[in-house]
Amino acid sequence: MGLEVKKEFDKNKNVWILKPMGEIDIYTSPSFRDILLEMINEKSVDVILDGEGLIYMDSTGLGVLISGLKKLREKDKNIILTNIKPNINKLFDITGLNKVFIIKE
Amino acid sequence: MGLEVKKEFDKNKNVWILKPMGEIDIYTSPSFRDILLEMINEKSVDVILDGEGLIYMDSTGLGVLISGLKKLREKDKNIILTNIKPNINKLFDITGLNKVFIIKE
Amino acid sequence: MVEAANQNKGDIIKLTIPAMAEYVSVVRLTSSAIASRIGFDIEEIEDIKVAIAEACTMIIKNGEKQNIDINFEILADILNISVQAKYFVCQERDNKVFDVYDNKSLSILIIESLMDKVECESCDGIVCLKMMKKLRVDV
Amino acid sequence: MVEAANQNKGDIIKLTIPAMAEYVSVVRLTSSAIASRIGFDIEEIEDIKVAIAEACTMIIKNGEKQNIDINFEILADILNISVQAKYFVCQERDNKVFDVYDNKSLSILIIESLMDKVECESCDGIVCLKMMKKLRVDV
Ligand SMILES: Nc1ncnc2c1ncn2[C@@H]1O[C@H](COP(=O)(O)OP(=O)(O)O)[C@@H](O)[C@H]1O
Ligand SMILES: Nc1ncnc2c1ncn2[C@@H]1O[C@H](COP(=O)(O)OP(=O)(O)O)[C@@H](O)[C@H]1O
Repeated sequence: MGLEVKKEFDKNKNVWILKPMGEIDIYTSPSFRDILLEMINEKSVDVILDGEGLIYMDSTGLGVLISGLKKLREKDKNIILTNIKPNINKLFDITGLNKVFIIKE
Repeated sequence: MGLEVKKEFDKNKNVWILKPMGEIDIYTSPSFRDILLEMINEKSVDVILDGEGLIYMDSTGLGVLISGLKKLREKDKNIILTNIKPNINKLFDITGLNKVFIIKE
Repeated sequence: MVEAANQNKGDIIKLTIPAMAEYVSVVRLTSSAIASRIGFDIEEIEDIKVAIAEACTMIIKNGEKQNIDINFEILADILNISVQAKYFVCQERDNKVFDVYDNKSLSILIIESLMDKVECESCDGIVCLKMMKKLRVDV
Repeated sequence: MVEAANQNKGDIIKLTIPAMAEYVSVVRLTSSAIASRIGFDIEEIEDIKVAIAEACTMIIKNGEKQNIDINFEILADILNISVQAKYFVCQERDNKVFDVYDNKSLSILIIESLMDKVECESCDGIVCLKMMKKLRVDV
């Protein structure tokens, strides 16, 4: 396993699309953090995280998303999560972070 | 994981068709042995082992096949292996058992 | 179907890894394999895996210069897990999260939600997180 | 792609299981996870998994009343594995198999074919099978 992160700027919708493929855990989250913060620094627009290929995430991954969200909120922007797998969705429910992030089907 | 074994007697061809699904290892091979020997006792005809669903086999599994073959050879019958996955095929090569069993593509 | 029947009460499996981020994936796979062998269902296997990995994550955040010892005790219908290390600062659960950006107890929150019982003990300077998951027996 | 780089030379992972047939699947998954983390390719991961499982199988055939200790030592480009137990009758390789039905060394034959180096040692009544697999470094 490991993590591969695809990112893409959607000009029409003016959003970032972020596709983490694999596992975000304490080993891979530093590089995930670098990518996310770099995107936000480049362009502070909404970030859509497509969870289609994300099979695992731990608390450090949640932490990275929270720090990203903190930065984005300063500019009134958001992180929107889509296609999140049930096991990862469960983490958002447990931690109450489902009320902090926008989670779409 | 574990092991599930499907067996079927093909009347037209007068052969047993044996489909082990899962893993044959030291934990599951006793039940595999029971099934194989019971089949052979019921009808001493050629046994075709279809390895389509067999993802792992260890030395104890090889041992079971060898004891089955030993019984069948007394009646001039054989064990024919088909659809064997490369990792399992490797075991037959290493042990020289590829020359003892009939292995088909 | 040849499957697990836990006649073997009291079996113990031990895993020791260096407290390094890259080995948490090994812990996850070992934990899944054990939980699966014992007969937990897919969601429970995931819960066990996540909880044990979070315990390791808490330890590794305190530095990478020690070992993590994980013990799995397999009882008839219970899996007891202990995760221990010398420099283990166990988070305390914080139920009042006023500021969503300022809570430092994500790991323990997750662990307590997923396991049936969680205790943090300390003896001889070794901190030990004990967790328990019950096997729901179908009739 | 975030992947393994073995800067951490000399890391040791230990796994102890009861010498019981049902736990060999746990050993297989742990071994695969370690080999995969270190950067072995799919066929090598399979080789390592099979070899370690065969060592456990040899031990378990001698009875189920002991523990098996497995040590993984991760060096820069080598994985050293030792498998040990008290009642461990290590097979001897028999190169002259005259009667295909009468060779008793399948496990050791498999292990020696799959690993780069294999030695069987005994000290203080504990028999220890040591195996080594080299990481082929691509340029
Ligand atoms: N329940 C929660 N709701 C919202 N944010 C949280 C919650 N728990 C933790 N956070 C945030 O997640 C980030 C990471 O938390 P955590 O992993 O627990 O601690 P650490 O920052 O020590 O790694 C922190 O910045 C914190 O603000
Ligand atoms: N290289 C080989 N070629 C053919 N048959 C073999 C070979 N090695 C072992 N056998 C047969 O496989 C069976 C199981 O062998 P093994 O698992 O090594 O020993 P045990 O019977 O002690 O479990 C034996 O009956 C033996 O006759």
